[in-house]
Amino acid sequence: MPFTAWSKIVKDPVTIKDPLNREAAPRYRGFHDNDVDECIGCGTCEAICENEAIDLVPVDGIETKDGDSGLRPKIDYGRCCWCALCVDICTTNSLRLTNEYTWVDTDPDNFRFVPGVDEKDWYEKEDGWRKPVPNYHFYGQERVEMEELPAEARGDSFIEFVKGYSKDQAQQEADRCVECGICIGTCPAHMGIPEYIKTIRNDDMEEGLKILYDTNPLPEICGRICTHKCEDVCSVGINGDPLSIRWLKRYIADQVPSEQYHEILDTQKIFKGDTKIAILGSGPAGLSTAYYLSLLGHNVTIFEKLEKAGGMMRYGIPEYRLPYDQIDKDVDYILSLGVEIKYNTDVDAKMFKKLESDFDAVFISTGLHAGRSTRIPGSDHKHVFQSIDLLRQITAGEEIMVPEKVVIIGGGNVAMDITRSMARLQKIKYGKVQTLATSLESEEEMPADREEVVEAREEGAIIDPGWGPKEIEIVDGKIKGLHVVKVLSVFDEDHRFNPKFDEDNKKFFDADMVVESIGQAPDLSYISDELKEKLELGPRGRYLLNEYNQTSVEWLFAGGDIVVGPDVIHGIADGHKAAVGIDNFLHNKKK
Amino acid sequence: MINKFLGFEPDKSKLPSATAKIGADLDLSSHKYQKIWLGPNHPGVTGNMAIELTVEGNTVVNAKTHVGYLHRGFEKLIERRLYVQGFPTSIRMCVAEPDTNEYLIATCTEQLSGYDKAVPEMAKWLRMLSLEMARLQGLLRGVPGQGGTFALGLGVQWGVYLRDLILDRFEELTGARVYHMYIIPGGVRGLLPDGFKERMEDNLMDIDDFIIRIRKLMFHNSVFKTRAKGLARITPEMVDKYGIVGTNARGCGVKRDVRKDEPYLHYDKLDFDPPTDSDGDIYARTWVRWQELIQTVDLIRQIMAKMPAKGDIKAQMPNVLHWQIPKGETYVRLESGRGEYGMYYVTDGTDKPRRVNLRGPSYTHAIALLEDLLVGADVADVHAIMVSLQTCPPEIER
Amino acid sequence: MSEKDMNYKVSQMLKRSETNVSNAKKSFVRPEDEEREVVAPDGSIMKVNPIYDYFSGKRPEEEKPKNGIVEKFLNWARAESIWVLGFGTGCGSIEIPPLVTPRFDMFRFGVQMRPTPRQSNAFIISGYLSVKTLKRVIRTYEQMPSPKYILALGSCTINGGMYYDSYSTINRLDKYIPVDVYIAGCMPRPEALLAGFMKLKELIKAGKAEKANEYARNFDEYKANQKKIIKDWNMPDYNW
Amino acid sequence: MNEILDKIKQKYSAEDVKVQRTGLAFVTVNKDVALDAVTWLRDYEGYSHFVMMSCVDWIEDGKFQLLYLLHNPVTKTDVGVKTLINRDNPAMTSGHHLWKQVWTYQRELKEAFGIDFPGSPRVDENFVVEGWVDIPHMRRDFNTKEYSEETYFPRPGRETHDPATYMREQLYPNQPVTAKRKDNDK
Amino acid sequence: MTVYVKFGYTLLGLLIVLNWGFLMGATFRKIGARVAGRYGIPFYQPWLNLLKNISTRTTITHGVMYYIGPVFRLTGGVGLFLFMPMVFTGDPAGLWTNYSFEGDLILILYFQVFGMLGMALGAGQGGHPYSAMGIARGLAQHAAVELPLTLAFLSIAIQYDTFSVYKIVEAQQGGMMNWVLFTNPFAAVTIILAMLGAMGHSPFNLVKAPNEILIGPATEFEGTYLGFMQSAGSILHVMEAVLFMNLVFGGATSWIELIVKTFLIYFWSVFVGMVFPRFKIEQSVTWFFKVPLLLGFLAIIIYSF
Repeated sequence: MPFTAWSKIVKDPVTIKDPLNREAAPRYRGFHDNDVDECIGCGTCEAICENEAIDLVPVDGIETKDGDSGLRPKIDYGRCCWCALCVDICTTNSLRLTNEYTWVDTDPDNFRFVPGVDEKDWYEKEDGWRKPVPNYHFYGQERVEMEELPAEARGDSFIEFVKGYSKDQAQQEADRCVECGICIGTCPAHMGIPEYIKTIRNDDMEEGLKILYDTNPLPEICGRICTHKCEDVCSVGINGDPLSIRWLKRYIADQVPSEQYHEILDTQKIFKGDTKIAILGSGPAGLSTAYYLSLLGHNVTIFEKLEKAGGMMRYGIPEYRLPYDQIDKDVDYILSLGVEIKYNTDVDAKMFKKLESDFDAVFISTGLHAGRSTRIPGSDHKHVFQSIDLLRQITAGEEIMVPEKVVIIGGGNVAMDITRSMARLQKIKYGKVQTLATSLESEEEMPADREEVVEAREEGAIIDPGWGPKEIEIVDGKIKGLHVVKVLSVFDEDHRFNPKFDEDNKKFFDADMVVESIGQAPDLSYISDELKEKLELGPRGRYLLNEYNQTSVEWLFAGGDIVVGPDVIHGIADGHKAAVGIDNFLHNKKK
Repeated sequence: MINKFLGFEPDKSKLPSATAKIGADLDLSSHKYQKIWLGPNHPGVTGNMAIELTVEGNTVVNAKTHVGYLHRGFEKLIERRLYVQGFPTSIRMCVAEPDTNEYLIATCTEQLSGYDKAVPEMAKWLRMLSLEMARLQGLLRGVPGQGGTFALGLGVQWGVYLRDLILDRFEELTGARVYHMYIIPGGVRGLLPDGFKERMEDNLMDIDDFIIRIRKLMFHNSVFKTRAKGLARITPEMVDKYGIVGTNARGCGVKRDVRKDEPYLHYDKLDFDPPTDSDGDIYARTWVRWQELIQTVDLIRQIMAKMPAKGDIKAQMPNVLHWQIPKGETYVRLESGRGEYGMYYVTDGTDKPRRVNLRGPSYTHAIALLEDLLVGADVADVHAIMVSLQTCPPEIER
Repeated sequence: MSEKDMNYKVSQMLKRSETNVSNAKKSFVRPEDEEREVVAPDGSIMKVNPIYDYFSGKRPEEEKPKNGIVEKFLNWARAESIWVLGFGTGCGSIEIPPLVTPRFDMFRFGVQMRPTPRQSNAFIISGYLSVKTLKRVIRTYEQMPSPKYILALGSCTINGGMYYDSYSTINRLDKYIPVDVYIAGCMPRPEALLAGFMKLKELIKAGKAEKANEYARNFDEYKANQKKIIKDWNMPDYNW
Repeated sequence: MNEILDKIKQKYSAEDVKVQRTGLAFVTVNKDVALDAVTWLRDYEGYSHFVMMSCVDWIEDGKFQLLYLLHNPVTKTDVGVKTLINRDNPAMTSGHHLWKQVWTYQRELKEAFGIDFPGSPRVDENFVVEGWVDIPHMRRDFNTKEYSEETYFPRPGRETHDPATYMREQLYPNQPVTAKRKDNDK
Repeated sequence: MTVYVKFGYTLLGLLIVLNWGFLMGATFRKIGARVAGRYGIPFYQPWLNLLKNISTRTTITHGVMYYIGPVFRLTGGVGLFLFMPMVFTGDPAGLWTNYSFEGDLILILYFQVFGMLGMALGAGQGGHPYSAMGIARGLAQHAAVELPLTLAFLSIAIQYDTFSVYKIVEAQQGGMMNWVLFTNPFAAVTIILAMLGAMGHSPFNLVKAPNEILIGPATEFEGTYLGFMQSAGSILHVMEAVLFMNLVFGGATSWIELIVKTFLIYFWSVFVGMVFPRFKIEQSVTWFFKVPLLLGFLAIIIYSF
């Protein structure tokens, strides 16, 4: 009987008493909140938003720095559909949705806000939609492992041990890129990283090479030994492994044989004017300047002190990391653009003066080729070497002393290079490794790349950081070893170099030979005093440069390690800037 | 012409003539007929559509369905969106039971990209759960809603209340009330929250009580019988002719149910038999839906009992921002509360689909079938007939 | 509209798209509805315009509120008795049934649904509006007696929402009809909708919900916007 | 399934036969015989359920691809009969006599793609859009976003920044972006 | 007692009836809401609705009859009230007997149709096809209701040999067993069944069904007109209940009794209406022409011979 329905009249209403303050479910997708300190403004939320509801806007109080664009998402609630794809893809997990859902307003223009910045009353709500866990990712979290020779196989030779990606691997790795562009801003050369990664996905290597050469004429070299500041800030790396941008760059360059370069980059024939430019040093900065100046139609002459071009890339970096044929590939291409190079030409002050009159402009990039000494007692012994000299000698094929035990002082990449080179040489000679590297900085503070340290240890070298060298003990004219004391701190409160030692905590490293690798210095003896006076000095004793790397003497440009570094990519960026600067300078002069 | 290619002659006597007009050709200036519009602003119309009726007194002599009031051009919009962006758009193609769209677009992309085997087990069960919950909430509106068309508002009040409880469970599981956006290419977007099964069971008990009450209120009600019996009868012969699917077909004894015919997900692991009735009128269709209500409650219980306790919810897929699917095309169907619901999906190798075409059951039910069923009906029955066919305008015009 | 008329319209349409004369004057008015001159029985010539009868062509006028306390009292009554038109224009209308059923029960707040525009004074624009519906919405809105209020639900009415790039739906509702209260969400929950009603009540009680007068004041502007997108403008400029 | 595909290949010289998954196959036949094939499948092979009719715009080939998707309720299999028609002045034989709902699809296709089906009832009536004066809206060359922006004026006041560009502007102001190459013929 | 005092009391009575009509309407909506499981409107909602309606600024017109329609409807209700004895005090010229006179039963029957006809005119001029359709249905159904109702009235008139409602009430005094309900059960049952149709609740409310047609005759009415119509509706509801109370349930000796009895009588139609869907017009006509008509005839036959 339908009348049974009336039995409901004795039951209480099921209505929600206070619907205006009802809490939504813990997983409810309500209004946005953003942890602005975590957020890096990568813009993946903007990219995935199908409604174009998200804008990236600058926000007061948040500064742009490496790895943080300084932008924050601004959401238009006139567009949003609360699908939370922006939350699910957020690289930093900073974006979330709270379970607040009521927003009533009379002015439609109010429905835009920057979550986490604009005052809203729902930020304190804990509940709401977050990225589901576990195993819920919109892009690969793990880096495609690069195949490397195992430590046993590589330890006794100088062949390149990083094998490079196969096509599948490269595409898989390239697929992880979210194309945010944080890396572009951080890279000194502002390479179009997402763009060339895209060409890998599309398997269009020619396009990729073009993009590489737009900003970087040394892709083979950079693809191997770049200090990859881009990877440090990679947004994918915040909750997972960063993209291996360096290996992907190398992949592109590796795929294209050098014969095709001219054709792909359309440089079979290039315009040459009548301007002449001298470049001192054929390191990355010099080569880069030469490349871009050639493209701009200038006649370039490089003066190189050593036998071969490449500078520190060739003479500073061991072959197992950067094979010489790959350097040749890049260098030869640049030289083939009509760049004249004079090897074994040491430019002194007299010659430098001549350059001034012979050439329209001069670019100096002579690098840091003078090693710094610790100046501790015993450091003037003949078996105490500078790492930079040793590395140069190894490259030049000269015989060097390979003792049974060696101690290296220094914690930078160069120290690791010499450590690993010495380890290899020891392995070849003695079949075992007795190399020890020590540094002032503790394990965490060591400036060397982490992988360098790990690989060095794999190869048998001992890395024992956190010790300050005190004295090299010399017995009977022979080195016995190195006395060290424990370092308490390297930098003081103002982040200035000011090491403090714990004198009671001592250690002694046995050694037949000590290598100092605590930094390098430029050798600018070719600059005459007269000129020096004209040059304005900036802070920390460096020459003041404008944004085109032009010194206060307008025909003189500088770049590379003598300006900032030591770093390949900075050198390349300097070269690029200087090339544009020189071009502008000459163009104005002509007028 | 045909003989040349075939060597056979199609039986043309079965067919209407090629120049047949749809609908009657009436002389409106004869003053015998009046034209009235039902909708779009009319409480009796489901959603936002209109029926242009030509009436002779109280009897409909011609009906034309007008749609497009909800047209948003989804199919065009999805062509502009990445594969992963398709699902928030697609679910809005039908507001009454949106999860079906999520499933379809996810499955189409999975099939064409070859990831359909990679969908984790847990995700499949959760997909099934959300689909059945969607069916349940649809039926909780639909079954008493048929009474509502005859002004039996009480059942609607109870039904919508219970539907709201199911929406609360949806909210817990998926994070949203109506547009759940839960099924995503590769899997789903969340595990069952703690205590979900217990709360669901509570609601299902309420629904059990409701099922008995609604039976007394509607199916034992003489006035309801008087009005619903014999009205808008569908015969089995009409089923293929009009492309009738789902409960409308089962109401006249044609047992078609995609869940049984081509089991997707894990429907082959569940124990159920789609209900049928033989009359084919509104009463029979409502009766079938009422039985389906019982069955859906049972299916949800089965799913919750059989599903694994935990597992992965999403397959490892390529980066969604530049996921490209090679050229191909597919058609995926499922059984929605209204019947066969399908999606034709064409990809061309780029990161966006080439063409997405939705086949909603209302497309045939609410135009060709409704227009024919309305002829000869009373004006007062138009709304009831429309609802009994489970018309859902947004899936017609998309 | 009969089949013949449809055919005529479509042929007109196709002709235009073929020749691609977008600037030419378009007419969607049926031939019998066009403005023309007819000869009266007495032989005189008179102009007729079937679409515009006397009242339809009349502009809406501003209706000034009454003075002081009277208006306040009436506003209180208006605020506590909001009659909503039952016209589900978009997907947000799916959240109307929960509101009139036990779970949320908006009757207790004095909000009720009415089936005809003549008897309602609040209009819920439940989300996106296709141009085809907008035409009906304008007609319906103009038929509602003043004072009338509009609640706009969801992103779609604010800036296009999900359908910002759709050729069929409008982006900003306030260009075509004045809106009193916006409720964010896609779609807003019933609770948010109730909060919207509370806000509307506040506005009415404060005497700030005078958008119907705003519509009358800026009538030409609104009409221009409406006519810009409704290409087949075959109705009177104002429907009372 | 394969049997039917073989037959259809033989009878109607179907090309491009592709089994998408178990129980679903697509074939392409000549425009002249497409409806014959559909009729044959319906009357002789039991494909009595008309699932849908659809169209894909292959604008780069200058073709419209029409699809008639048929379902056999007994064997639970689907055959999609496809045919390519020219994109200029597209027209196709009407199939409204085969199933009752076909004319609706044809009416939609006429509106959305501009494909004519002479003789199909109400084919010229508006379906979903009203007062449409642009090119048919489902064609690939119709840009919906452009149309929307021109017609419906999105709310102004929005601006976005590209992280890479913005960072460069902030961190390295005034820095040249790239060296413009000088060409030979200058 | 002067004419003016009488008139004053009539106005007071009308006010009571109007307010009781509003309150009763709200109460029944609350009861209905309770069965559905919710709270429903506040008790004071009808007054607010009235206020709101008459404060509507826009007034539109479709012509003179459009104005007059709601007035007719109100007249129907007020007419019913004017000639209906409300509270039985034993004095035929009592203050609450209004203008009841010999033969007012016939006038009351007329006034029942009067409102509907007025609506028909007004709605017809409103021009909306749904109005016309609704009013056509309403008149058809009203005719079907009136027939058994008139037969039952006749039967009662024959029973007490009078057409005066006052006298019928008077004859029923002195205990429950004197009520027509027990003295003339056939007529009483006829009235109780036909009452469902007269009250206009489900299953006999196709006239103003929002689903089947828009809202029937009232489609085009707004603002003040609608306020008028609502007030008239409230008065009509109470007065119909008072009529049936007077004819079948022994009238009322005080306002309290009147309120209780009308409430219960009205509740009967709600009790049925809540759980039944509505009939189509031909179905409801058929229904009235079956059992109620038969019983009506029986009631006449029994008292005629």
